[in-house]
Amino acid sequence: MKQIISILARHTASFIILSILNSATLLSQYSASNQVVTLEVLELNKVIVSKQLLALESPLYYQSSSEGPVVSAQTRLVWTSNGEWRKISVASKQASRSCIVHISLQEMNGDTNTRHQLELTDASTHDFIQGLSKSAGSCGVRFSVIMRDPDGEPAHFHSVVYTVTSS
Amino acid sequence: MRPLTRTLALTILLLSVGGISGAYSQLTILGGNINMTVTTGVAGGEPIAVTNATISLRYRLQNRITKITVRTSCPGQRFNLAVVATSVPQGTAAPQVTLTNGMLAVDLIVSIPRRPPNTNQTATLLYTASSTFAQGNSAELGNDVHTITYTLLDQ
Amino acid sequence: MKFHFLILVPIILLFCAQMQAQTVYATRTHRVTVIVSTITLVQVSSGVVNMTISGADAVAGQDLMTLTNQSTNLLWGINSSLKKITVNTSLAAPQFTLKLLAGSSTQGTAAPQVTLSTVPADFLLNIGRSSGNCILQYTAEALASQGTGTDPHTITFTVQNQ
Amino acid sequence: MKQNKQTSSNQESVMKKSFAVLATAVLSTMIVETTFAQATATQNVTLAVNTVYKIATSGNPGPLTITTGTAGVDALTSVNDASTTYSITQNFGNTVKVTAHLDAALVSGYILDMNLASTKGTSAGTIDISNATSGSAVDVVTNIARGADAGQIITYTFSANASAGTLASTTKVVTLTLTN
Repeated sequence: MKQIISILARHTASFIILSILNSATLLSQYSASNQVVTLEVLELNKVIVSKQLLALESPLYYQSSSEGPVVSAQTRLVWTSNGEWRKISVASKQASRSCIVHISLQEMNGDTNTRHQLELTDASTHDFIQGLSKSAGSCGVRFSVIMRDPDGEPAHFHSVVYTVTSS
Repeated sequence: MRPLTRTLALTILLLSVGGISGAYSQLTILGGNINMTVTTGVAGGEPIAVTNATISLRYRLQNRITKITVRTSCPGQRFNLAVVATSVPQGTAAPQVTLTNGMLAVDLIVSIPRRPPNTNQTATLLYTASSTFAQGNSAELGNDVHTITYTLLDQ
Repeated sequence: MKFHFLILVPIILLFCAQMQAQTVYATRTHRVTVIVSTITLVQVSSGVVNMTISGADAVAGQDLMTLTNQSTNLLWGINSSLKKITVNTSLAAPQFTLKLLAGSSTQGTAAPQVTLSTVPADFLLNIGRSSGNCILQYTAEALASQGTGTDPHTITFTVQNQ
Repeated sequence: MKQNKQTSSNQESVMKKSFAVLATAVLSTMIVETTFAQATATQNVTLAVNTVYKIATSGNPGPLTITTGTAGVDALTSVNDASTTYSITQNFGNTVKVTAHLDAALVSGYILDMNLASTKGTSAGTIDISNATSGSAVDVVTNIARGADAGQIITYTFSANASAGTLASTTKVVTLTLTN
């Protein structure tokens, strides 16, 4: 009887070991293949204005002899930058001596340091919005024109350029 | 019978009786005729050769040094047969002789010394029959029947 | 008497000459018959061949999986003319395909690759009166879509009249 | 007379027996001849087909470089690559699947999606594998039937947010695993 039990125990042990081995074999069966993927995100800075053309026209232009704001118009400046510590500068390529153009920020959306108002009297570049860092944002831009010389040229174009650069 | 004729007849008779009696007693093949059959082989190799050592050659020593030669006649021979003398009591066994149809007599036992003794000497003849698979079989080609001649003569 | 002498002297001289030459004391003959039976032998260098198709034999994207085995040889010895060797398997309904080709045969003409079935197919032709060998080139084919399994074949090589 | 008849019968019996013995001998000779003339050799060949899993890819995709975006939108313009394929062979069953994982997860703000086409199985569609590592591989094709599926297109899509910043050229190892 002891012998029978011993034999049975031995066979059962073998069976269990075999079963475990088989299960392990089944579980461990697979095939794999690798691919190498190269990822890169370049720095990109995008800025646009909602209105490409703003008309600043006033009937008082020919009547008044004193300086003062005549008319204003508003556009929206929108940007995206994944760079760090960027700024948006602004410049007028065709500034006229006969008037002063004021730009002021409205409804700032985004975490930035800004100058809320500046004058475009010449072609020099002015920092406008600073501290852009890995973000997308927008703001309203209000243009005001103050006439200096009523006898000056009756109409002219300002080409205002916004540029994202390093701070 | 005239004396001349009687003398001639006596001389010839003497010579003849001497020769015949010498031939019958000086060399004897013991064992008669034999068949040797190659029955099996090795795949990828060749058929296995068979040997036969049941035949003996009995010979007597002479007054001069003698030898025994062997030759065969086997018209249309297809297979291989060789013989060598073993257990040679007097004389020296030559290397194994391949027996081929039409061969000249080849030495089998050489340097058989002069008598005495004047008793029978018996050597064993070991025959080896062989073939290759390429040589075919007897059922298709027939058997090789060798008439083998042994001669005892002066060396 | 003188005449007798004249006759006898040459005979005796001849006898003496014969005695001086190589004397043949005796000549005996007997008959030896060599018989070569019809011998037909065929054997394999090993009685067991194990072939296992596994991942190493599969090509990704290909349903057909192939494995070859050239580990064994067939040897033969035949001393009769116009023979051939046929081959068949005992397995009536194999799950997978097993093919066989005689490679590098030293004699005869190898038949085209045979897909093994229970019907004997020519394996090696024109091998009468020769001894030789060839490589047993087994090719196993299985489709992945067939799943797994085992085919136990008993392959029989038979020498037959051609 | 009776004795004679018996003797005759015995002789007949002996004759019959002799004939039978002779016939047997002749037949035996024929069988021996046949045996000699027709030899056979046998060989046991066991052909086993084990479980097979095989997957391969055609190579590596091209660099996935994000170069543009839309002003005012944090999500940059994603890029994709569908230049590589995968092929599989398996004979296990219909529950086999392909999983995918990266050697290391992507930084937050970057997303790598992949889509594996399939004719033998069910594609999981476009799956985000950005955070799938060896311990958390994601199923990309499931219920693959036995057989082979060759040249199925792998599409990678790489997306990023501006707020995540730039990403210097980085390699990631994508492992596709065919398993049950």
